[in-house]
Amino acid sequence: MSHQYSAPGDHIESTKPVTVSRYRGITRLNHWVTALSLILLAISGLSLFHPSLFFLSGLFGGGQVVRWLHPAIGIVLFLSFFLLFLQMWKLNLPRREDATWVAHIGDVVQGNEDKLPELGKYNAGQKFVFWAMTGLILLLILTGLMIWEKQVPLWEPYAPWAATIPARRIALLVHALSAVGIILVFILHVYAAIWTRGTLRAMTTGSVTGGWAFRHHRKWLRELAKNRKAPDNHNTPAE
Amino acid sequence: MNIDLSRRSFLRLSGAGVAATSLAAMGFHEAEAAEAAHVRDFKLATMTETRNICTYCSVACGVIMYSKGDLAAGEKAELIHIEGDADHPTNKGTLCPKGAALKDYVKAETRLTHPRLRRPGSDRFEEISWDEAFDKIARAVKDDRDANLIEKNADGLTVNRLTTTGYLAASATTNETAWATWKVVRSLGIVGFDNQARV
Amino acid sequence: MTERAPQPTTAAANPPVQPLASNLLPSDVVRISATANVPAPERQLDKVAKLIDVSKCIGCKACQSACIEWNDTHPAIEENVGVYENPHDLTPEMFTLMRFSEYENPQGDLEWLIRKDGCMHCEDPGCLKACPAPGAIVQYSNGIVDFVSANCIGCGYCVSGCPFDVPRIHQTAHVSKKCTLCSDRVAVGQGPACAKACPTQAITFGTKESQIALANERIEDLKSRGYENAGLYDPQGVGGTHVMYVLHHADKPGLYAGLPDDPRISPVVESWKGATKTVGLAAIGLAAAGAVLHGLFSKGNQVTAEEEHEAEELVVKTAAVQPETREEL
Amino acid sequence: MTNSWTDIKNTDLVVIMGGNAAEAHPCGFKWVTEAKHHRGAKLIVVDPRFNRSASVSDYYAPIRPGSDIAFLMGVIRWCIENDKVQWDYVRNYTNVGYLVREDFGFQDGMFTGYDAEKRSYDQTSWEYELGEDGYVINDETLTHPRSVWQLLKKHVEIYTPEFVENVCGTPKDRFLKICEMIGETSSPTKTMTSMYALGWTQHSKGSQNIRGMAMLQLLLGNIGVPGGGMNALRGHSNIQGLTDVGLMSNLIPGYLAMPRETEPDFATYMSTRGNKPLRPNQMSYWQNYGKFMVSFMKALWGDKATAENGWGYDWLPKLDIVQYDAMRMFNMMKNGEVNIYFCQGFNPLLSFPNRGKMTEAFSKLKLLVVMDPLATETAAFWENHGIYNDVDTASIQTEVLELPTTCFAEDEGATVNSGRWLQWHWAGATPPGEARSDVWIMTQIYQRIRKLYETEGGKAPEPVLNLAWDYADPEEPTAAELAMELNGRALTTLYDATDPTKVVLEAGKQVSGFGQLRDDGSTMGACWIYAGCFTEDGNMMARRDNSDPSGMGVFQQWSFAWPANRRVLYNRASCDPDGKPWDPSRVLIEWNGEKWVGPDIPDIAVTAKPREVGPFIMNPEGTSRFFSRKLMRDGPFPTHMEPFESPMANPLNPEMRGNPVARVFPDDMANMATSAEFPLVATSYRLTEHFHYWTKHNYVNAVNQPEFFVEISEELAAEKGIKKGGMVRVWSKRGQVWAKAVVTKRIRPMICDGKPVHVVGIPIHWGFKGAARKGFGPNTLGPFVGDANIETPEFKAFLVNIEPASEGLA
Repeated sequence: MSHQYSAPGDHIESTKPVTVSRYRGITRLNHWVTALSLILLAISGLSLFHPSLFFLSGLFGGGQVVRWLHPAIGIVLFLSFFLLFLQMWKLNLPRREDATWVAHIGDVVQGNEDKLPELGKYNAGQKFVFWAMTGLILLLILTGLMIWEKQVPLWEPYAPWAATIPARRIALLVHALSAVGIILVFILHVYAAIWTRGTLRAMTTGSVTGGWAFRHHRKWLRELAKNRKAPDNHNTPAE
Repeated sequence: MNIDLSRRSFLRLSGAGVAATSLAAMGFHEAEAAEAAHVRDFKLATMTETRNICTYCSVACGVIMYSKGDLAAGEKAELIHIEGDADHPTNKGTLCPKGAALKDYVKAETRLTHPRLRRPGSDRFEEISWDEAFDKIARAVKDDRDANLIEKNADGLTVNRLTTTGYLAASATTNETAWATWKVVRSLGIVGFDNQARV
Repeated sequence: MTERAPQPTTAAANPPVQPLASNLLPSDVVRISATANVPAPERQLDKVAKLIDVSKCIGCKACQSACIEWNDTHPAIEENVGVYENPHDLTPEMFTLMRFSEYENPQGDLEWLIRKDGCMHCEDPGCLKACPAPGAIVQYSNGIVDFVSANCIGCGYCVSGCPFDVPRIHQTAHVSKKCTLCSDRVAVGQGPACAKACPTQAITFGTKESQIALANERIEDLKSRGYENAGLYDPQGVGGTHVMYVLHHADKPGLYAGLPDDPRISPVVESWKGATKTVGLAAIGLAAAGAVLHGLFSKGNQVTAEEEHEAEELVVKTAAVQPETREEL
Repeated sequence: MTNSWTDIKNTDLVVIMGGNAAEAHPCGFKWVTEAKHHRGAKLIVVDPRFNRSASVSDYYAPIRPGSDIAFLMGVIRWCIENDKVQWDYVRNYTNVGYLVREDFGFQDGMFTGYDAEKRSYDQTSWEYELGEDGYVINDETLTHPRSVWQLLKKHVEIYTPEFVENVCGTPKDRFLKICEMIGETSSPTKTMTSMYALGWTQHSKGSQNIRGMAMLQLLLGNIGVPGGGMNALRGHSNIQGLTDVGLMSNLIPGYLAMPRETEPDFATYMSTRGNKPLRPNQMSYWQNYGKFMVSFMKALWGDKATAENGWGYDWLPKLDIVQYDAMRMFNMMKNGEVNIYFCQGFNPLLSFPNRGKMTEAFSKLKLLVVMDPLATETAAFWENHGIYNDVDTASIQTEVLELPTTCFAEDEGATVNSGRWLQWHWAGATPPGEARSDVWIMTQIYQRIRKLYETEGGKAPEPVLNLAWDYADPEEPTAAELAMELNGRALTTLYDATDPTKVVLEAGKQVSGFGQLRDDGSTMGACWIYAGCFTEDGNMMARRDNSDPSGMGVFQQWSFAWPANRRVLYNRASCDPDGKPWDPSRVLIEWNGEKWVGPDIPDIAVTAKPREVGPFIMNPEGTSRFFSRKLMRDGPFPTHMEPFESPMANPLNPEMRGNPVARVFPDDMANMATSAEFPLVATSYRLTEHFHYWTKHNYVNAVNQPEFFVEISEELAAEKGIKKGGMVRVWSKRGQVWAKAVVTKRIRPMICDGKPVHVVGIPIHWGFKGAARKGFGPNTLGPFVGDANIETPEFKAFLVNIEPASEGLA
């Protein structure tokens, strides 16, 4: 059972019509926890980002609550994303076809899939989102810890240079820029998932239609098809 | 990482949580208006002023005590603050690090509040009444004086000298206390009588 | 109606006990943290200033005692670490601090430079600029920069915004604390408690130009005693300050326990609070709008029925090729 | 102080030596800052440490602890050699011209008449030579070899700048620069003030340190002048008052003397007092001794004191030895000769030397009574606090009574500041718990003892029963009643001596000044120098008019200054012999042809003609003294003496150890160390953040200075491997302490007698009670010896050793 283009949990659930399991339950839950944390972080973060948005802190019970809740959720985001990272990083490694995909970005946006190469489980856009999220969340957690006033005494002895005020000023700037970055990536990710019809169900029900797989991730579909065992009596189709 | 929910913010959180989930709330209700800029209430308003002299060094800076309640009018007076007296010619309202903190000397936790007695060999003080204390002192001093007062010296001259009871007088009591103390101590014939002039 | 208090002209005065109406009103505020277009106040209070003449300062810490007593704070009793500085740093309960430096001057004589550290009440306050919470930090028209704890969220941005490393976040009250230039005393026409207590009147208080005049008088005296570089420390990098120093060595402020030579709001903070905000919001706004518009006007990337059919074929065909060849693929 | 705090603003040069005014008297030190700011005055600081006074000084010089006399005599020698002398002043207002007896001499650092066994001098030769007319012979040419001037020049000859550098460790160039700065104030229009405190008094020759500067000030004409004087900065808020009211073994209020055994009756007692003038028509004010003594006895015994019974003379205890000072009492206590001891607002366990000896002494008492606003270490000397008070509680059989008293905020009365101002204060806070005033406590003790004598009788009850106690409420006399007694009043109507028909003062009325006191029993006055403090015009001590029209910082209408509201003592000497002020820009008093006028009360009879009466009216000679006759036990001139524990031998006389006439109890002499075993010189002192052992109870001061430390130089720290903030052990022959190490550039080793001398600074403010961290005091280490004249413990110079201590401790 080779997994060059697919993750261990992926498999073809049914053949008439073809449905393909793309994300198992645990991955989906993990994704949604990450998503929710990111959204809450964005809202609470934005309330501190610009005075005009400070009213958003009202959603959390005021600025004082945001002050400890934001970093708390930050930790949750980091941990939960880390789990996602473990599950997905291998298939997000760049491959040859990604370069050609990117070269045809114009076609991508207009939706003429035919001009695009066959792809594995993730296209270059999705890979960009993955690695962008990874990088930005790392930056956010590091700079976040540096500017988290209450916890500075805990780690100061180990990295005193990071506790100095000049360092924390830079951390504040980087945190703000990274936050803007991650919100932009977030918008891209959400929009792409909506714009590419039939994608959302992957993260809600866990499966996609065969056609979706064929259209967007054909190499992924081929591999799953190969990996599928011969239909003997014990494999009820509705497996 | 401790999430220390002070009671007030907990209520606001739980309340807000409900609001957040209701979609209607997504209409971004009006956030609480920021509290108007205000300075702390001036804590000396309506206090009773009393002129006094700092108890520490011999510059004798003039101080003003601010108390809640007027002692002179027979009320109980609780000391709130002490500050230099700008009218005093020596310190003109200034005070040193000791004088500026006089209030917390008057209200120190280790101020004595009850007469206490430590019995021979005991490892603790026991609270006793003023009467018990004075009876013990009077009895002890009279017995010691009657036993050890030297009425006449070897040459038969009247000396009335008591050396087995000694008295070490203070450094910050008033002249009036000093005079009352001098009278009592000398009437007993005490010669081992000294004060804090040297240390 | 209780009589309105006068504006303060000196600290050397006895405080009133008869109730007085405050003369430092919310309407006297000229800048408020995280609040754009603050209404201009209808009156301009006299600019006040505290002058600290380090050449008169005997390092006695009367200002520390007076500050604790007036503000009813309770700094921790720390330990001796081989120096005279106690507490060891400004804390949320200690708004001012004597800093001692032993300096051997070029002539080989020892000088013991002692500086009263604390908020400088800048004309362009870095704390206020960095603060995200509306109304948490205000600047009055007389120059006082004050923290309004009720609005403070304890985030610590002001700690990074301040060019002098002054604000401190209280670990249990979760609000930022610093010298308030005794705004409650100034409100009733009095001067700060430290300036009242200072035994040698190294700390004086009054209108800013009266303190500048006094400073110049002191600088002449210091020059006559051989300190050619004596001068006034009123750094223009932060628009001048309402707490100023007279220094023996105004050419080397760093001698005085790290007093910044040319303090200004850090460019990192300026860019964080300036460009990043506007560009950041714009980018997010554009991205969101772009996504929505694109979503509305372009048709989605739809899977065709033919592709569904093709998928079925592929799956069925692959299965038919039989298991033993499966391994080579 | 001869002058007052506010007079310091008038000075041109301040010398802070033997004290640390900026730290111990910050608000008084303001006036030095004012003088610098408004008069361009200069400040010189001479101290073993570069302290906080030095931080704002114009010139600083280090000095080895205990070598101040050599420095001062060196400055006098330099001034004489360079003719920096205020001649008009010196010729007319000092005893430079008087001849001294032939048999007086000085050899190898010792004066004639030394008796090694008795450790005292036979002082008969220390006297003027009197002419037939009974007056002192005066050689105006100052050339006679036995004139005080020539004796002085011979005496200071040895104190060359090289001698000073060698003994004091002060670099010669710095010493000479100071001499120049000081020399300038010999001009009549320039004045210098000396601000000193325990830095000079806490030596075995403390009194002579002060004599040294007093002589220098006389040489420069700086006594009695604005911005001049000898200004002792008293330590406690009312130590001046308690000394004025005579709370010392040999004193009666007003600096009268307690009778001795050798004076069996009142007449013998009076015969040696009230000394006659030694120069024609001098005031020699002590002539009036009888008026003050009789008035005092009437105050003490009331109508029981009559001429017949010598005004109750027998009821006063008679001294067999002069000094029953605290150290003698502790020594007697250690020997089991004391049963009961009272500590009124005092914490001797931490403030007297050799704490081990103190604990042993207290443990021998039957009853210790401590009256204090705070919990003191003395009252808890029996409590075991680990290394901080390592005692075997069970074995200490002393009963201890700890009585809570009010503090300044909770009682009313007067305290006297360094400048002799009696200032009234009012209570503004309710005492905590059952705390009561000291007056009430002493009254209760007295009334109960008196009742026991009335009911049971007993030995010699008269002094107890005859004591005057006529107060409105005998259970608690009021402050005003006691203050009025101190001021004094007429008992019978007083008539003018020259015109018997003229009533001076009706019976029962308060006297307006000590001039009205009589020696015939018709007046009473508990403290003659306070007469005028509470007169018929009311409580002068409560006056609050802070006007100072002359701008001289005199403040005549603010409270009351003794004597007679005079603010600058000897202010007659601020004018030249013809009564014209030396410096017209600073006038205290001046002669206007008929009488003395000016902002201050003249320190002379108002109509005393200038050329006739000398400015020093208390002295029989009417002049001040370079040669102090018999008044000092250790010599009429200050001579260099090493501390008892010293790093070097006395260059004048290597065999002489410490002060040859200082009293040393046998076991204490054996307990003295040599520099072989203890090479470092220790000195103890105060910090500005703390007051004695009181402010460690105050969390605010504990925040400012939380923990006991010792201060050492960077050189010593390197030599001993001590790091800044590390824990060290410091020990002497008598005990050991543990402390944090403050390593600083402000202390430098000094080269004395060719060898480096390291100084270890030990502040005093810690113990085992209160808010601050537990700590020790230098009194654990200090030697049990005091000044030869007044027994002030030698805390400023003794020997210790130091080493890094294990961190695990405390």
